[in-house]
Amino acid sequence: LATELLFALSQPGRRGALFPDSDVPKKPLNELIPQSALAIQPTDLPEVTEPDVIRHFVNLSTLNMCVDTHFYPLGSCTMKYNPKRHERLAGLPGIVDLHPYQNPSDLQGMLEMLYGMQEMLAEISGLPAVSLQPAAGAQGEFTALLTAKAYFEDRRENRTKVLFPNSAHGTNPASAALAGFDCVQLESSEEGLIDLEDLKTHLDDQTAVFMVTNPNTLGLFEKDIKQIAQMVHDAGGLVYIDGANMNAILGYTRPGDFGGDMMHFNVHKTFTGPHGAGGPGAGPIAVRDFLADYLPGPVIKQTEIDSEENQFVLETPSKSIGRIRTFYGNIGILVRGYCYLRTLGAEGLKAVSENAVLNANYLKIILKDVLPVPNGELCMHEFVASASKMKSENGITAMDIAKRLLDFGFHAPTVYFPLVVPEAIMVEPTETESKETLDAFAETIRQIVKEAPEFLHDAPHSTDISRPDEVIAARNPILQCCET
Amino acid sequence: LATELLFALSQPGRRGALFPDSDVPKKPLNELIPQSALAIQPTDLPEVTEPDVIRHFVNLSTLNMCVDTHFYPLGSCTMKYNPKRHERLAGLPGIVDLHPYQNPSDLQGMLEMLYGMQEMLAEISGLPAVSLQPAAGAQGEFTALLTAKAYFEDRRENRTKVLFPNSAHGTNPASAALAGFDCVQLESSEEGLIDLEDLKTHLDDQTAVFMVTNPNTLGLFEKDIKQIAQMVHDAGGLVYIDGANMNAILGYTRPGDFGGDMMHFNVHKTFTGPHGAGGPGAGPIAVRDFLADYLPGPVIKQTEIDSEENQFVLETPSKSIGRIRTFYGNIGILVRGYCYLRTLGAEGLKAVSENAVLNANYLKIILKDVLPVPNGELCMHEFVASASKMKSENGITAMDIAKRLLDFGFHAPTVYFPLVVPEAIMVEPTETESKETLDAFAETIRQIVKEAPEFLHDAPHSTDISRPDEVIAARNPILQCCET
Amino acid sequence: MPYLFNTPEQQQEMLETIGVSSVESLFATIPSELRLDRKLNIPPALTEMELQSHVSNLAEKNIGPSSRVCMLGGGAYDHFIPAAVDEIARRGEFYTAYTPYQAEASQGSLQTFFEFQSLICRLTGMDVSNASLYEGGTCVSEATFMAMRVTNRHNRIVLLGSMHPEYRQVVESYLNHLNCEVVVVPCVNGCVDPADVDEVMNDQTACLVMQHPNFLGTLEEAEQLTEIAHKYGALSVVSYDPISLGLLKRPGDYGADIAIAEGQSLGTPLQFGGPYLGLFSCSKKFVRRMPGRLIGQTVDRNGKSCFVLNLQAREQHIRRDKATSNICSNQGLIAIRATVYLSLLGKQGIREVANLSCQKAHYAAEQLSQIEGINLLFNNRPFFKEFVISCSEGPDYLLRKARQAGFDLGPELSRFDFQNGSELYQTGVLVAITEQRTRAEIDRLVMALKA
Amino acid sequence: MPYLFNTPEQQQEMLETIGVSSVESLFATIPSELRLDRKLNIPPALTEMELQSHVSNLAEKNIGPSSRVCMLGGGAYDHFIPAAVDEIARRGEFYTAYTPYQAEASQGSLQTFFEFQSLICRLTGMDVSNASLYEGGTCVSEATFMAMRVTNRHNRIVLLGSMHPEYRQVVESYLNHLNCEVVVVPCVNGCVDPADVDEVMNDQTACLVMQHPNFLGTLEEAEQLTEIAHKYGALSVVSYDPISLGLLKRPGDYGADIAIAEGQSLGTPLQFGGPYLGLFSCSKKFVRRMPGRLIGQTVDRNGKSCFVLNLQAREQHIRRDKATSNICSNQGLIAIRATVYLSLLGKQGIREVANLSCQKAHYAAEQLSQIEGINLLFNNRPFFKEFVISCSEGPDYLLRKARQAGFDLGPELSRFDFQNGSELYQTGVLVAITEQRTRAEIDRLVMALKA
Repeated sequence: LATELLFALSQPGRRGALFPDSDVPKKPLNELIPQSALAIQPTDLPEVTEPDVIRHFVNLSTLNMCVDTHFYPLGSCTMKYNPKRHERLAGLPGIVDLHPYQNPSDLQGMLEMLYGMQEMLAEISGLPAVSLQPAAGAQGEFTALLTAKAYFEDRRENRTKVLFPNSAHGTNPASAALAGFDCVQLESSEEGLIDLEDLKTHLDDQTAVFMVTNPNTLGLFEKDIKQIAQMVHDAGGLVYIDGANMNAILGYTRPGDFGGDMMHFNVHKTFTGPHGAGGPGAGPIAVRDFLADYLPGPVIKQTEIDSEENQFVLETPSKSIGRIRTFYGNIGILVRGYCYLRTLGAEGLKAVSENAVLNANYLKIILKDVLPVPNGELCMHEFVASASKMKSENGITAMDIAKRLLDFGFHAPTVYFPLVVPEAIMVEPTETESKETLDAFAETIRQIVKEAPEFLHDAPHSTDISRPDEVIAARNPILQCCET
Repeated sequence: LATELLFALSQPGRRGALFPDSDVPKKPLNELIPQSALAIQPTDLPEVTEPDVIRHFVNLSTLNMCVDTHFYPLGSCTMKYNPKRHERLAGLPGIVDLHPYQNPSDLQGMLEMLYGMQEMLAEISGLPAVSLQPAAGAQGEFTALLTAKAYFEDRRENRTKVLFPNSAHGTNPASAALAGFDCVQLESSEEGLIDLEDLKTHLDDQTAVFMVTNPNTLGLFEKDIKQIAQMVHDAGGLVYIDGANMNAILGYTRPGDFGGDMMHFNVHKTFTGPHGAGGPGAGPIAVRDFLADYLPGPVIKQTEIDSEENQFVLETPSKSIGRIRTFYGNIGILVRGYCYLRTLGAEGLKAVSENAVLNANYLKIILKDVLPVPNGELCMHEFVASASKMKSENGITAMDIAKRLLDFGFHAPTVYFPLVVPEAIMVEPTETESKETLDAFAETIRQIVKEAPEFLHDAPHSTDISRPDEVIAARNPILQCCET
Repeated sequence: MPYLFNTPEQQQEMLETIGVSSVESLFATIPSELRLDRKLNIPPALTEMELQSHVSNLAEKNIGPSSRVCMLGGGAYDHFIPAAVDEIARRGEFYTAYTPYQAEASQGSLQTFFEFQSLICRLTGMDVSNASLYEGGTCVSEATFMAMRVTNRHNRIVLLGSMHPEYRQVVESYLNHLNCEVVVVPCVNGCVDPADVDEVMNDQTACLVMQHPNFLGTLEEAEQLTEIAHKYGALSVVSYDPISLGLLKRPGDYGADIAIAEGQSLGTPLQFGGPYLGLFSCSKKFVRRMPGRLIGQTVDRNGKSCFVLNLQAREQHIRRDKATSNICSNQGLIAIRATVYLSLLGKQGIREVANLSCQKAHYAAEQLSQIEGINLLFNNRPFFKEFVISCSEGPDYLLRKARQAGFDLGPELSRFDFQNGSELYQTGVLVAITEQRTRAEIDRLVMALKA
Repeated sequence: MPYLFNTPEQQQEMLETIGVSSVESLFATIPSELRLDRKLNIPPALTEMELQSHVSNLAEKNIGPSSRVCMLGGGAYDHFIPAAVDEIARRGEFYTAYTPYQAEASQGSLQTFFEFQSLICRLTGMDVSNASLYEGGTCVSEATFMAMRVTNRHNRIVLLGSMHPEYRQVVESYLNHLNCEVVVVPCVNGCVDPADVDEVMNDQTACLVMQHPNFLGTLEEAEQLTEIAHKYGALSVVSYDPISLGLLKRPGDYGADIAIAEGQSLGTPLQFGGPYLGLFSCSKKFVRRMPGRLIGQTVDRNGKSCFVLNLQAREQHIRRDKATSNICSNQGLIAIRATVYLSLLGKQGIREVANLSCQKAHYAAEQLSQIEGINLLFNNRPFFKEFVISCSEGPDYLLRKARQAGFDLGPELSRFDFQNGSELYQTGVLVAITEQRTRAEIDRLVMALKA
């Protein structure tokens, strides 16, 4: 019943929301709007009641696994606990109901908070200039690349290439392409790290930016990062740090300190803005001083004025690349990130990374006999195991294990990413899971790998649906319920 | 995992809530509190984290059926939809955070709302004096009975008996006993109504109050109620209307108009204060003018003063029975009831009863061949069917049907109440369910009665647990997890 | 019309199936002379948008703790409520469920209440707890009824005069008409002298009821009083402040027979006095005499551990006029709030909240009492988080001055009937300090009152 | 430390299992010279109670719509949000889930997004909708990129100058560096003359982008403009106001190829400008060229209908630099809000909200324009819910006077760069009226401005 479509509940005349009669003298519509611009008939939305809507969506919601109900070790996604205080505080009047075009003197509390967020991100990254605007990590990458482009143009340098390792997130090349750069993919070393030799052969006076995730998507810290950065800088390029894996190094080391010139944060990952079933995120960027003038506008500045009314102002940097979105950023998510940072403080942030790394290493060790990890002795906050031996021996794939875990009340890890590891199983436990949960998870995987391969190919067995047919879906896409 | 006890998650040193250090000069505890009054060791509460708590209780919650997820035709309970606007509005600052001992001039908005609630309840009941204080229907009964007692004492009448039909809710005799009355139970007529002859034989100058639910618990309107009330009044007694079934008659007829002298409302039933897994409720009472002076204090009065600051005041009636609870009532629930009444207005309230009665009669008719209803041609907002024929023919009990319904995603109806109907199945669909849902429910019952009786005896089959052993539970009660 | 599903067409179809011509005819059993021949005279219907505006306007006419610093006490306290409490309590699965009569469809509520009972037992040191009663005041009367049943002494109870006056009034309303004498031991100097109690106790007394810390915030000699009760074969009934048990000896530790409390402090907002939470726990030997719902652990047909409403035979829907109480609904959702609150706080948290409240209250008392014209009453007695001050210009002056500075103190003792003649009770004003209050706030109040 | 599970004892145990002596040694791969040798310099940690007090204080420094009547527009509107929207969106099952990559564990999100897509198709009359993009401004640039791919014209697009200036700026930031000419057709008198558009269009133009109703609130000749676009083989891209489609002809009705919008009005609070909701729908023939996530219906191994992320091969995690967009996250939770909002409103509700906004806006325009010194600009053009006024004393005076009376109008046009020289744009102030505004409020504003 839950999975009946909402549209199937529609009955002509049912109402889910009522509105009062107009309290102003009512005029015939076509006196206000030319007939030719008016709809010929009412929009054909379904007609259901409020109780219909609630029961439908509450029941639908229970078909989801989520952090609040299940361990969700989805590598690369940092599915940590979403503190409930954030939801309460982001919903306060005076926060949730501010219009972006209010007079700035009526917004001093909000601007103070956002200014504080800029300052904290600058300190955490070691990169002093921050823009809170990007809506997500991918937009952060793109924005930073535009910033770099403007910088080079300003210096009359014609640099057209963006380099990245083959273990990179797909957004790196996609953002680079969108920013009009040529994409150059590098091979990884045997160790799963950047191959310095390969990098060297690609660095030249066309090189604009080298993009690197550090720790990388294998969960390994690029130990040569300083040297790498030096090489890029020597070639006249800039180093971009994809901050997706910041959860591993908070307070331990800073992108600005290991050679990064630009980076983005994923507030919805590292700073626990909730994932919201796919978004919204927030992808603020931090850059070096010499790039500050190119950042998109506006940024928040603290003025010298000694007045509570206008202490914080919105300003557009002098050589700004312009706007990359409407208004000022995904404020609702940034507020949650601010609350998180203010809750943890310096020691807390460091403890986050320590426990994230401890949990990952512990889980890696207790799983290593069944799920070996090809690269690295120690991992950072996540590790990438490979099921390829298992696959060749008895046909059990990474996908089989992932799907079967659902039957035991565990969300699946990320599989088949990064592309450099065959039958990759990418596990990120996060710091907000207990040893007990990790033990139970490992125990379950031990059980699973002993099960019959055929049985596993058909997993999951206890979820609301079994494996969906994606081929049919793609061949003849049905993307809405009521095509005309 | 969900059903692991919270206590099993405890690990020494885990924290779910942190508090700041004291910002006042800290003194040794035993300078403030004598050592002899101090605990010898810290209270042994479990030690868990906030994520533990959230995951535990969110998962537990999903083991419940509730109105938001399922049809819940629990007779006598009026499980109607709980509007979401109520939750928002009852949580507004200025409502949810008022302290009961604030200065009344700081509470005028709240007092205005409560005064409005009194007025509306008076109009709906036809009984002009209202007390919002009782915490629940049962306390409303008790309070009204004390009011009656004070009234009779004031008149120097020594009346000791409370009468009620055998179909009455258990609270009626329990409240009467608590108020120190002797309980006299009357037989019902063949029709399932009050037996006037039996009533007549019990009415005398000892009769204080006749308590009657109207519509009664069989879902039938006591058509002779006016005459009954006259008989009681002639004997010098008062008529109490148990308002549990008000959902059937809103705007159609009023207890004050059909002879009632006192009544309670169940705000959590009729006016959709949510049931909250068992409470809190609110059981305001309404009484005739001549009983007003005996009501518990305080009540809200509107003064003549033409000042916004002190227009509404809290007053204790002159001959008040005293207090029956601390403070002023279950305000949070009353606020929801107020919102409901203001949303519906007069026409809306009448439509509520019309649709409640229509839904009940429709369901009764489409089920009558499988679940006959012994009493009444038409029913009001609920009906009581009997499975006794089915039981004698093939051994299927009311309990079997109730339990098996759970497997199909329907909450069970009330069974074995009222006591006057063998194998009673008491169904109250409420007005907030659709014809489609009623059809599906009836269809499911048709399917169920065709199933094998042995299979049904073991139902439910798909819920988290099967039928619990209540005998073991009662023989050796385990009422907490960590008895010492 | 909001909240109705069926369209006029469907209604017509349903009427046809029933075989009647109109909805009105379904009401045929209501004699026409009893029908209301007019519309109800209540205000017109409001849409959600209008209702929100209306209620918001009413809310804005009130002045809540967001614009005043709350130092109000007297049985309802402004303790901090973690957001996680709301997150759980606002789940439809909890707040739109009914009493868990169908165990198979209610394990969520049942296990939560079982955990509630367990937490209350650990908090109080008592053997068993029910799954909640209405609120603190009615708990006292339920406890006295139970004591009368247990002791089979139905005509006399003794209460300390230092108990919340409204609790006492509730007991009087419940008992006065039953030919049961309610003896109140006067409290003249902030707490009751055990010797005075010993004097009025006798072997016909069902119970001795005390509040500890009492209404004035001070500690009673709870242990000694319990011994006195037992000396006369009476039950010792203790009304405690649940937060105080983060520091104080538990009722179970000093032999209380019934421990009751107002549980609002455990995660429930003030909301103008209710719904709150009655906590009720007692010795195991009295379990079958307890009022209220009890959740028990058992097994299902497959031997799986599960939970049910237990010992229902005590209750009104089975036992009717012989029930242990007339109570039907309880405070389920508020009990869920308390369960989440206590789970979050845990062993250390409850201690810290208690300690912070206690330390800050003592700082406030010390600072306030140094103001000229302001006195700390009953200052010979230890207190927990609440104390009484008086002001030479009278309580109204004090309260007004505090309000003007942005502070709500109170309640003033003069609004209650204490049944004793002490002057002190006419001039005193309660001040309650929770962990939420800061030194800066207290200092600001002191400054304002000095001015 | 909040949000951490493992106790020091457990950490020790885990370290032993790993075989290292300390947590620090797990960080051995970070060269020591790269390590931060000091504590991060960020403010000290706050407990929940302190944080709440801190954030509440910041919130109180702002002045929100609860203390001012909001008549602000310019792309973010104060439409009413039914409580049921919050009830659904605050369920942990939605807001703490990830992108539904694991279909078997995500049918709740997937079906909701499928319903979202279906609702947007019905609202707009378009064939297909994706499951949301970031917000209204970036939708424009995504649409232009898509138009370039579809038409294979990569060097020229035409925009109406009446579009939200910030949207235009976003497009310029996205395109300017790509050797793509962004031609802006000036809007001098409140809307753009189709003849001017015809003049600048050519067969190298990828698309014509219009906003209808436009930034000034007035209606463009959307149908005629679409015909002009098609005449040159360009795509017609329409940015609409979703509420306006309760009254106005749908983009699909007049042949738009891509319909985009800021979806904030559909149940999302203002929250200072984001997160909002990018709506993106188009003709079916372009589906494989679309940016953003698409949810498709399919069957599982047992033939049961179900939903999956469809056509992922377009996306960056598969196609990398050849992807249709770099977008990875979308606005899932905001799309859920819009789904619930549109479900509640339904056919009649959306029409009523549109009609109320339109009627009240016209009343307000009429009343305001009768005030001496205040003029309705562009008054020869029909508008929907938003209009521009000017004041003889200048925009600052007008805004200040309104604020003093408790009203927020705006934004003033002078804060934007319109790239045209009209005087009107220096003096104008936008006024937006939603269904929430009452006649009494409008009359009060008029009174205040008259005084």
